[in-house]
Amino acid sequence: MGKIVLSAILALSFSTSLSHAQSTWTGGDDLPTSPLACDGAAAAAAAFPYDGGEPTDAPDRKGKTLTVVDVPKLVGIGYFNATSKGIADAAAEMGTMNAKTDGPSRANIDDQITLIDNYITSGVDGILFAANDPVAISPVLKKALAAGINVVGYDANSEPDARQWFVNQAEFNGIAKSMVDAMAAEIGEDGAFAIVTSTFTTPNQARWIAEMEAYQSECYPNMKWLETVEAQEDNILSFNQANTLINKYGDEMKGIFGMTSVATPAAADAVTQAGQCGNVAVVGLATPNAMKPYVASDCVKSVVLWNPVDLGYAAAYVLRAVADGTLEPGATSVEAGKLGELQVINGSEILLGAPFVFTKDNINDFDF
Amino acid sequence: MSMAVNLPPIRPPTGQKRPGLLRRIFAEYGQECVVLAAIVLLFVVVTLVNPRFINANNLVTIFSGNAYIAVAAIGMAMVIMTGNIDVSVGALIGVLATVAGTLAVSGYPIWFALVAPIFVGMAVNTVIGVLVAYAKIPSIVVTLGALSILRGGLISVTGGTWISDLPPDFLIAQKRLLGLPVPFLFMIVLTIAAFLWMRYSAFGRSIYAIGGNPEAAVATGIPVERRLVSVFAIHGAFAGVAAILFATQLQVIQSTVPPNLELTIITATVIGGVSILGGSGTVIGSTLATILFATIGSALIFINVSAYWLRAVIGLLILATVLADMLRRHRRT
Amino acid sequence: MNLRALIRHETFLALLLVLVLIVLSFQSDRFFTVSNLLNQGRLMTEIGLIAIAMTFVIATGGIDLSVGSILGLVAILLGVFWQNVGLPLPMAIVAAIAAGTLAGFMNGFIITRFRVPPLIATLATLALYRGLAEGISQARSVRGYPDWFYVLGQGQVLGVPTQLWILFAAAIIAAIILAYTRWGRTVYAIGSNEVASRFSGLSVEKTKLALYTASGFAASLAAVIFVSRVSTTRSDMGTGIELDAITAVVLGGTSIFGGRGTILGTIIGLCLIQALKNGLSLAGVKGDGTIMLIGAVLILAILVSNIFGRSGSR
Amino acid sequence: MTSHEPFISLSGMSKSFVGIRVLKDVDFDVREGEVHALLGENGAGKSTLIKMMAGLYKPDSGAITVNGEEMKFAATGDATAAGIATVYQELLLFPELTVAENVFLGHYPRTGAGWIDWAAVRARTRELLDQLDTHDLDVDAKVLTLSVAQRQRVEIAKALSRNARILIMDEPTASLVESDVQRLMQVVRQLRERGVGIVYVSHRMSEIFALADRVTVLRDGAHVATCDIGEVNEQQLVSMMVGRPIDSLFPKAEAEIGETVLEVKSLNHGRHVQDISFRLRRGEILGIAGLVGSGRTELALTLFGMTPATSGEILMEGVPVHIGSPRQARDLGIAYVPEDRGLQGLVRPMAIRKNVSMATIEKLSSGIFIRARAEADRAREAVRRFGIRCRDIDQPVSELSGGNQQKVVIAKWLETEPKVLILDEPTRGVDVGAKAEIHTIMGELVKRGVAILMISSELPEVLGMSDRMLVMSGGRVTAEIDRAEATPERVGAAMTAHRGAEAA
Repeated sequence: MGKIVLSAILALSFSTSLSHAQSTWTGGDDLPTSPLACDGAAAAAAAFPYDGGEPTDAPDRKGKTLTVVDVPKLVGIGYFNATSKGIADAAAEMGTMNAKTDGPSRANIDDQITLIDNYITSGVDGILFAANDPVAISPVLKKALAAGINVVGYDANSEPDARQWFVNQAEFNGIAKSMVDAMAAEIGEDGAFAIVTSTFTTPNQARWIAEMEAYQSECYPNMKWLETVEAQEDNILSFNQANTLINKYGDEMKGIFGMTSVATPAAADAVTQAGQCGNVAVVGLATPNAMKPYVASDCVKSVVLWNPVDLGYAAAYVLRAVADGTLEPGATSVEAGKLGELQVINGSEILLGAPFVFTKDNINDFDF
Repeated sequence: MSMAVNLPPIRPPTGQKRPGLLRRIFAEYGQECVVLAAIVLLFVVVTLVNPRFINANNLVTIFSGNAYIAVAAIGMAMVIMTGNIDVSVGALIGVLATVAGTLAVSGYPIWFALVAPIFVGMAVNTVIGVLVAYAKIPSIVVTLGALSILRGGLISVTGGTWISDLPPDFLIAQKRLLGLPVPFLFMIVLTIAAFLWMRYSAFGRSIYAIGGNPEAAVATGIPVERRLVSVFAIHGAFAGVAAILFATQLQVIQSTVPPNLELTIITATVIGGVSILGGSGTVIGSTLATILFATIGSALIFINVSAYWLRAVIGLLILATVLADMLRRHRRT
Repeated sequence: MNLRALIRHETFLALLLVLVLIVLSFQSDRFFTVSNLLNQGRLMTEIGLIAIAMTFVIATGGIDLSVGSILGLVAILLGVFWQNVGLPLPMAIVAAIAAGTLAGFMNGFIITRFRVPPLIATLATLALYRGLAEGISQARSVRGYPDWFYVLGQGQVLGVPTQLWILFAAAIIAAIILAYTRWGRTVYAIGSNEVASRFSGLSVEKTKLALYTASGFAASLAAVIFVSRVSTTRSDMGTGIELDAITAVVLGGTSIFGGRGTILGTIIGLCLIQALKNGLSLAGVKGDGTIMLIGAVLILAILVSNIFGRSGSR
Repeated sequence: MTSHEPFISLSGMSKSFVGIRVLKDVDFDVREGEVHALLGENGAGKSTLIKMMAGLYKPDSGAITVNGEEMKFAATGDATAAGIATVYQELLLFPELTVAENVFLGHYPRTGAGWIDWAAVRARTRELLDQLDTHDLDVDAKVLTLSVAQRQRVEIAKALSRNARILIMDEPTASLVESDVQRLMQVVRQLRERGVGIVYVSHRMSEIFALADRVTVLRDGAHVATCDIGEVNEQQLVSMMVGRPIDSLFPKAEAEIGETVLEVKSLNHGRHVQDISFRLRRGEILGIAGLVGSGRTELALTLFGMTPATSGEILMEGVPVHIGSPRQARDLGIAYVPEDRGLQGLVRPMAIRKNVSMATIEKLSSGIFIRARAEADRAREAVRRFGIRCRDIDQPVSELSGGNQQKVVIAKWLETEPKVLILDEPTRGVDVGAKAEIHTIMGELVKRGVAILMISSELPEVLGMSDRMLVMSGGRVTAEIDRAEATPERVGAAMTAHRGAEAA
């Protein structure tokens, strides 16, 4: 018993001392942040030279039917079902692409690498990927390039030279701006908020949070950043964590950011069940299907997300263009079917467009 | 609690001196006491740091938010008491939650959507139980295999879609009865019912007997194989109830396997004092341990433990509980 | 009887492996090629190293669930020692491996000194070590290692992936130790009857302590190879690898109750799983179908070997 | 009370395992109110016969008739229903459950609602225990806290709770001390008075002659004879069992007693080893007598390093030594053949070869590698020397009979060439033939100068084999008696003495 008391006290003192040192967000990686201007004026687009890779001895694939594999971070979640659907739509439209989606059942870097490796061996023409880790995935992608396979990323990038092009759904700083702006609009420029994310090591989430902090401290210095909690990809845990935040801060907390498709609906549900709709705003990244009940009940005003179906669709078109040789290093735009002309940014990235904001009016038009 | 049932033996036989009630409880339910003490201690300390910790809403979060884990741990406790283990239960709960949600939105009556997972859970675990009891494959092997099959199967079939538009009456975990959240009531009622059943029914006692001495159980005429299958089936039924609580907590269901759920459930069970060597422990311990985990999780947020160190602190607390129990046992012998 | 049952399981498993290889090569002509097989070897090295140590641990009737967390912790420490502490990389590697080995020693210490059942002890350290990895890393990953370091995980020696040599060496050494030395004999004796082993003057506690330490060491070595293979460190590395390793060991015929098992069996089990993963993928079966099949194979293999084992022994 | 119609009769019972016939056409019957002793060496088929009566094994052929009605026992429940209960040697109780629960497990009295009626369970258990003159047993105690004798009483109560007409007792006295044996025999007589038929399996002749009405002898799975106890004597029974005459039950070999090998001064460990001092000389057999809990086994464990001494001095050949582990004890030349063969003595699933080499594996290795040929040679030599009956040295010891298993344990320890050999209950559960062989081995050892410390619950064995004996009680030595002066009375008195009051 004494041992427990001792360790509990130790744990407590240990933790409180740490909490003082802890400011808001220090996670993510050490990459610099680049917050957008507060008024939304587009920064002058600096022209970057192409920094992507090139496949070695790629056969001429112009106009030929391509065998393509799409390897998302993981299968079995709504988001990547939607990207997969976009890819399938594009493939059907083109008629010259056999695309199939296969991914790990857990968001696990090793399983993903193994899968890609297998597909290199099986001899596909193109690989579409969404990386679980930007660095870890790079060696295997380079191997794919070396085998003459066209490689295009979407959703989550690798190192630039490990793929040819990356379809950027929205730049990190763009998402950050949309999220923080939406929150500020709902809770005012001096409100306090907290964040529920999956894990601190998830790269996209970590980058978004880092950009959000940079943008908020620059543009809304009076907003108060309360804390960030982890909730895995577990919806009940997300729900419990959001509840605990509501209980801890009471009226002090005006808003919750949900950083994943799992955390956002769970946070919205926590707010709903706590009877705090209207008092605590929920802003987050999520797929529309998961958010429909909360948007319908007016508890959540806006859900930020690009359209993942479009993301997959664009990625498929980019791959086609690369294989055909119509998209070459130095190009400034690419034609992507019904999406029209997409811009090239940062040398080897293709921007899908501004993030999409789902509201009560349009959310029922989407099904993913 | 009704007094109609016979109380367990407490009064000493004539002419014999027996140790005090408290001491007896501590001797019999030592681990439960350790866990309870840890919960009380955490409550006291954290409340001193931040009094909001014990506001009513937070108590609901702590006691109700993880109730589905406690319910699943009841079945797990029975399985572990027979000397077996089940690492597939997390995947099973994911599957059953999806079954419940799919039935609810496909126009089946709500009662059916709520009852079906229980029977599906029993059916799946009956197969596992048969493989363990009759084919004599160690339970960890069968359930490792079942884990892969259930997880892979769920992904192939559903692709992890969200199920929304759930009928409001289906969402029983959000409702309250007598002012108390339904998951909490489920947890308390099922824990007490299971405890009493295991203490007062011949079947319940045979679970302890099989775990404590399987050979003797055979010689005493207990149909060990059949009982094992039944225990797994009952465990499946509890997984079904847990899945319903899991599925109806939010207005949407994601048809995936909750990450590491089986480890959480097993950890709660063993920290609660159920011996992995079989034959001893109670479901009260596993429920208390679930509450302890929920308390730790909430407490660490309330006292501003850096989220980065959160899991390390949880690990440390689990280790401390384990060591405290071991020291207690050593002192006793 | 015991020995015969053992041989039977491995023979059966080897036959199954051959069968799987033949079937899969008919499914895809890219499967049974030297480069693909070598590549598969590269991919299974980390699990292989851990499974080899796990075979010893399970043969004593124990289990080590914390290996995945040790792997994550060592990966993080490697990065932190190199980048934040500023040690030269070789020193950082040694220091990180030493720390992981110490983590294994801690497992052994808790298990032998406090008599905590291994399942519970390593369940607790599973949470603790992963938590330490997260706390130390502060969710940062470390990248940009010098090129020579990648030889370990991405390079080749004599046309064979570097780490495959390490796996070969480890497997052969482990097989010899388990089969022909008094240490191996002690492992089996402890797994079959720990009390009698102690009464026979065998160093039960020391052996167990050494095994959990070795398991920590194997996980550490796997961590370094893993980091070298994927060029980065993350605190979530190795999540769930313990179940993969245990699956390979159990499929390989090691009794979960202890006293029985061989390295050969584990290696065959490992190859079988890897062949299925790779071959089915090449044959167009998706990942989720593959894990279902592996689950079924695990149950069926043990079932069949149980049936044969029993009809032979009575 | 004795009726002449048998309550149960078995005729023509046969049973084979993997083609080996372990029981050949055996007839056996039991009447109500008689004690029918079942005799035979280990492997003679006694347990197979018992297990058929209990419904655990199904006979290949033969018929079981109960009360004139032919029965098929498909499961243990059928035998129980027919009024047959068994008290097995390895008591089949549930350690974590209470006494009362153990008695009524599987046939609890129920309340109207179907729940277990705990009040009735406890009351009826109390009643049954009182009938067995066991008033001191707490019905709520967990079985794991009970002594062997108490557990046995629980087993008997369990049998009575099912209204058993026939009670089978498999070596009930094998692990009891003398005083408990007397009490048990009292209980058996009482049961007989109440008309219960008892099948009594034992190796101890004295008990059989004191209790039995009839005796049946089995050998090699076949029925040898059934006769009234008055018609035979001990010699006849023994030769019927082993198929050859046995000269002497306790062949005390004369050996030259040399200088002191082991000297212990004021040794202490916990409650059970207090202030123990004695000397042990080369070629001497020092017997240790005492009740269970007197500290005899604990003393052995302390000398062997399992529970190292907390104070006191141990001298090996005059040199003070520290013994902190069995390994150190072994290296100093101390060997211990433990009390519980299956748990402590042998790794049962392992081959004879590996068990024999277990304590000397370093000696049989070059570096860390085991020299397989040397190991096999040693094992073959041991099999030959001790006459271990086995298929080959790679046969798992679990397949051997009790006596042969014990010989393997002894062989293992003699491989270490010990100076001091501690034998704890060396002949418990060993049949008559093997027992004599083990005694002969002991004789050979002392002739070669080994010093033996022998712990035994069987008083005749201690008296018959020892040169000197220590009697222990309450963790202390209460008497040290020379062979010439040792009488059962004197030793018995010292065994129950308090705190060295009767130190001789």
